[in-house]
Amino acid sequence: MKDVPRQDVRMVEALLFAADGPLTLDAIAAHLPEQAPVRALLEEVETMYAARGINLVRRGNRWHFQTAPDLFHILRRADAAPRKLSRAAIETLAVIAYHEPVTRAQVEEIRGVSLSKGTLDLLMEMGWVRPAGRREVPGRPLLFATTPGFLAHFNLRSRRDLPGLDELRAAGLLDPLADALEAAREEQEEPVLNFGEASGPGD
Amino acid sequence: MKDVPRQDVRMVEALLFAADGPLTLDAIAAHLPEQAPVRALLEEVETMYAARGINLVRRGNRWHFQTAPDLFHILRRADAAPRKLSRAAIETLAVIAYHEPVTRAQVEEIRGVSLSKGTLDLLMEMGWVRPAGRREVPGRPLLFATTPGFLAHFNLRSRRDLPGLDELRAAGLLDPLADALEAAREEQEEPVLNFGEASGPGD
Amino acid sequence: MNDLFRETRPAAEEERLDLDIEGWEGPLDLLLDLARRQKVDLTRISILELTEQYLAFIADARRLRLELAADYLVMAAWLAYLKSALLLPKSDTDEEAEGADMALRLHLRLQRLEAMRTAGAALLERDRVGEQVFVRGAPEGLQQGSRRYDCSLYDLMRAYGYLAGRGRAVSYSIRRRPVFSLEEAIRWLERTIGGAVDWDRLSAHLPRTGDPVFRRSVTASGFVAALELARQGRLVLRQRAYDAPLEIRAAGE
Repeated sequence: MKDVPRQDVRMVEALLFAADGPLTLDAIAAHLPEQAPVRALLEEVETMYAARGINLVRRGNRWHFQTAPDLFHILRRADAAPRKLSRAAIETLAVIAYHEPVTRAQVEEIRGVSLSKGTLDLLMEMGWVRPAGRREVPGRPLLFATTPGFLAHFNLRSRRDLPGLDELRAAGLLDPLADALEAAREEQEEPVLNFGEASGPGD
Repeated sequence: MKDVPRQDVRMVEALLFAADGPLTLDAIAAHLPEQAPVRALLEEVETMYAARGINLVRRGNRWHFQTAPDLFHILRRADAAPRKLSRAAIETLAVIAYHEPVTRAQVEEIRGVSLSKGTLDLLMEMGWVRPAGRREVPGRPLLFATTPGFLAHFNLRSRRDLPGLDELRAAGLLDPLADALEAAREEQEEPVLNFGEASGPGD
Repeated sequence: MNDLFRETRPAAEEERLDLDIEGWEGPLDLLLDLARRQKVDLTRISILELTEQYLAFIADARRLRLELAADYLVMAAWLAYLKSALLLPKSDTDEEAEGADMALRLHLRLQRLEAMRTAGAALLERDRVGEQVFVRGAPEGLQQGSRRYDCSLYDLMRAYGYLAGRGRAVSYSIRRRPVFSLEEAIRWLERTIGGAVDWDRLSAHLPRTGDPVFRRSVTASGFVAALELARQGRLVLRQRAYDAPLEIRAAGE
């Protein structure tokens, strides 16, 4: 591999690497100089990579790179890419981080919706949230707080490093306008004023 | 390339190839057999691919494969217009990158205008800028710094690779304004500045 | 000053100062642009000339009645002061020293802005991922222990910003106050005045209320409604003495 590879081989490598999915001969040819011997090039690259950790493989009439099948065990391939945390989970985590320690009821009050059981469980399973004692009020509800793992994951030295409301607003992350409009629309139905006819001037 | 590559090299290739993003040494080591000389392996793979259509590159303390820069003309999709960044966003990013960590007020002082809401928001959304603690002065303003994603996107091995960093530093252009003023006052004898003698009233 | 301004401007079309104030991001940006037009190294720039150019620009903009943001005018005032300090006869006065210091400060700020602008441009020139170089298009992904879920600090901040913003919207919402509109007041007066030819207090023709806020609205709208109807010649209005109650009657005769 020390010898300098030919330019057309380099192009095929780069194309297949950057592609969103397997490519047909025609799709590859469209990016290469005219008259490039696409099939021969592909076979050349296929041979070159045959023993490596990455292989060029053909599926139907499409080609793509994939990791060598025998290395499957070290990749421990996930069934799916890391999933995005649900909005409920992110919001719950945010409320806990900003207000900790908080009870479940407080989280629900701030978010305005009830919290499904799975959400807190998930955050605890991820190691970002932990139970942190009980509030000494009737019912002694459990309190929740963030963990050192939470700080580590978000690269924070302490919770005080979280941006405050003014800073969120300054960064454009606190925009109540849309919600204010929505709230105003909801109020619209209420009768504006009720006077007059019923209490005429006769009295 | 005909000779059979060593198994640990193959593993490194496969790992970096399969990864969703740049990997740290630790993340790579976690998938390799214990005692694997991760750094040496990475450097070996880096050399191996240096002339190919795919290169192994280091960004901060993370490594990833990317296509060779000289091949961009065959890879760029015709329809993909480069995302245009506003001048405010570019300058703000530059100020943060060259001075990090900085407060919002410092960015505003250098740019001479207040930072509009969307700018930091956008830079954070792009994954290039992050909150990085607070400055321990009254008001404890939030500090901002760049991310590993910034290094990766701009193809920088480390912050030391920022274009012109050494020259700017040597010229004192990254020092706080107050320090620069102090230094310049001391040099006052030297005719650094031309206050406009040419059009002064004396002549 | 305008003459000087034109003198220092080369006549070539693209060199002409475009009087579009939107083109600059604040006064410092404009100053840097003017400094570049001096076509010398920024370290040799004439601060006095720069000051005069800026003041001329502002004067032109005002002459053309362009909207000028306050910070442009603040900078103009500052530069006018700087100019007078620089023009003082050379002596060891405090003013002269202060002028030199102000000029130095401006000079350093321009250099810094210029440096960051150049640095930003240099960053964009690099081989950027997704522009000149590409990462793998369809990675299989690695399973990494506990990181099955992805959430960045940005996601967290945005979520909290959303929640907090919602709370804030409620506290900022404007409560609807009871109001007696002008239209209602006119309708009310028209109905109650009928054909009444006797003088009567205006307030007797308006709705009564125990709500002090609403009463203020009734008084104001009732008064304006009475004026409007008087203007239309439909009622007559009088006030016997200063501070006496307003009286109305239908404009019969």
